Amino acid sequence: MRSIFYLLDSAPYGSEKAYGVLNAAAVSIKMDATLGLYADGVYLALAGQNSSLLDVPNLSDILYAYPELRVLAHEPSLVERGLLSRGLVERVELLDEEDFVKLALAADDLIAL
Amino acid sequence: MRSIFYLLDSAPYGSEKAYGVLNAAAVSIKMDATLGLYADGVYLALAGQNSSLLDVPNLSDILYAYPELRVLAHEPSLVERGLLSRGLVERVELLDEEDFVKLALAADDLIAL
Amino acid sequence: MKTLTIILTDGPYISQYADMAYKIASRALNVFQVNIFLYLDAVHIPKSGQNPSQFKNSGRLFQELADRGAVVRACARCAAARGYLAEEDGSCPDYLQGIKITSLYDLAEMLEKSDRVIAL
Amino acid sequence: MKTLTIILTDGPYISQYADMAYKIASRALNVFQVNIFLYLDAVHIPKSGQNPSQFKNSGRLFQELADRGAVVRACARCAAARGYLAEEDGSCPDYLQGIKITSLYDLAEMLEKSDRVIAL
Amino acid sequence: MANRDIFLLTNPPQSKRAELCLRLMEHSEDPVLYLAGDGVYNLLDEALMREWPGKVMACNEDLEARGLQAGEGVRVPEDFYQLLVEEMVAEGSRIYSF
Amino acid sequence: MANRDIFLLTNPPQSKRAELCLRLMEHSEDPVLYLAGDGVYNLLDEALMREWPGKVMACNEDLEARGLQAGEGVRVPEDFYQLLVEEMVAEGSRIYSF
Repeated sequence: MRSIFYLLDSAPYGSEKAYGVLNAAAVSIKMDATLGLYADGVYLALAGQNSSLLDVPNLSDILYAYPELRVLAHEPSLVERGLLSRGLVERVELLDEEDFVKLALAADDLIAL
Repeated sequence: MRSIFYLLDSAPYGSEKAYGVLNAAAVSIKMDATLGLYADGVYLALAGQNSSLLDVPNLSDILYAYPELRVLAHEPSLVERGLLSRGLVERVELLDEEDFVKLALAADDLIAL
Repeated sequence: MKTLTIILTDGPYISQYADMAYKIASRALNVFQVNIFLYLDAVHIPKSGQNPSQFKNSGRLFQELADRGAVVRACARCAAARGYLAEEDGSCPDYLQGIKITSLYDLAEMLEKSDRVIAL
Repeated sequence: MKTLTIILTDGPYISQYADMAYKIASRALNVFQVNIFLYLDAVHIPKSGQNPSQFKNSGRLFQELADRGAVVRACARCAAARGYLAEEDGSCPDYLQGIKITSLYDLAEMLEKSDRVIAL
Repeated sequence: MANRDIFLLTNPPQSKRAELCLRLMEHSEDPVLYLAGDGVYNLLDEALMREWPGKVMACNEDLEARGLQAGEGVRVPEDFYQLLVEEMVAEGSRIYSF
Repeated sequence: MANRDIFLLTNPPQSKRAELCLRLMEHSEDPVLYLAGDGVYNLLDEALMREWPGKVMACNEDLEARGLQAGEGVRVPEDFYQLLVEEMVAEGSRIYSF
């Protein structure tokens, strides 16, 4: 089965990139699809998102809607942003630098939008 | 006279931002217009640009076409990018952190596109 | 009345800036003359026929601002490159009504007459 | 023949990516089946009527790729939001000929059948 | 409120824009920081926020969307943009957006 | 050329994309770096370029536009994109773009 690693490195809500990457990952779940949160992309891992006042889709809900999707976060990026001590979305697996890079390299395709 | 400080913080050619900021500064020369190169914007200061093969306008030529425009570069940004030892466009004045920030604050309008 | 000019460079939906500009402008209209200059990708904002399923319709928000008295103008060079051609009076068949295409020199004029400027 | 899929997310002129994709695709067409998926702001690339004064016409470059056999498709959600509405056959009156609007599921299908994928 | 410098920050921490914004603030005599969009992620830097007690405003809808809360000393106005406009219209104020 | 990993970098130094690209390269057994667009600014880091002798290709039109020259050990092919496509079509190659 073809494996795809989607890399998200921009913050959710400020730009459409996160929504775009999530939708692309969601339609890819018949393949072996992984979403890797890196740099500002790790903000997507923050628990308690409620976008109703902003009147846009809740992006962390999309993670729960597709349990087939493996969701990884680059731990050094979380640390740099002070997120490690915060409540995080349970779906997200933390990976150290080495493992994150290895998985990104191992997939058939690495797609950074 | 109204003074405007245009801040360019993205690299030329890769995006239209530099061209856009230059054009906006060029139409503003009846006012007291300054172009401040900061972060990746300092790449615009590199001498010897020749965009004919890329088939887009030569952006450093625009600097020479508008001598009324004051062009500043943030020296720490140049240092970080290894540009201080390179040939630079003569039009560009180097400013240290303190002076750059002071001039940016002093203008009536600071426009970062 | 003071004048506020807002400069936008992003198109609709790709970022929050069009929405933010709307929120600022819609409140500012009570106390400012509001100018909005659509530059670079922002010339896509007034395109007619937008039909977002999950977001607010940016085109309609900006048309509302124009209806309420904001001067909304798009850069002619950026618009022509992207396929929005101006009629002689600056209107554009692809654009929502009330939003015109104009030369970049109009931005300079807006700035000269503005008390506050925000670039988003 | 191997298949190459190129995914674009920027509109024309705002960045070099449309030009780069053209340069890659135009050479790749000799040795690959080439798919191009226009996502997010890239759905603006096939708009008709583009008239850049200083840059190469992105729309025409992509139409040339389609004429030469590249499959060029635009995301339906992104396109509808931005005012490009598809006819039943996926064509769009605002688009240059040969470039169609399609569901994001077609991206997944393109990827499944691709040997190489480049996102720009 | 005379000569107040309003800094509207819409970019996340560690971005060049956020860095420059904060450096300009340090050179301002009467700064106030308005955080909107991805700018609200700057609230995660609690030490930074403590440097500017009472001087930081955050946009409620942007906070909630991103799962953030405002810490002590940070104001979350009911209508963030209304307050921003009121400060902007005040005589002598300046607006800087990053 | 079997199992060659092609890294196409279009982002400038210090960007998160450039950093990640270079880290992935270090984990690759047979990497080659293609610099195009603002990626060519990475040539300014001469130490970095010396790490990958013969493994770095730069796009001529992007170099010239930006006023850059390729240093020693960096190849500037006559048709950068043609060479890129030839490497991509080779059996076992992979392409990573940043």
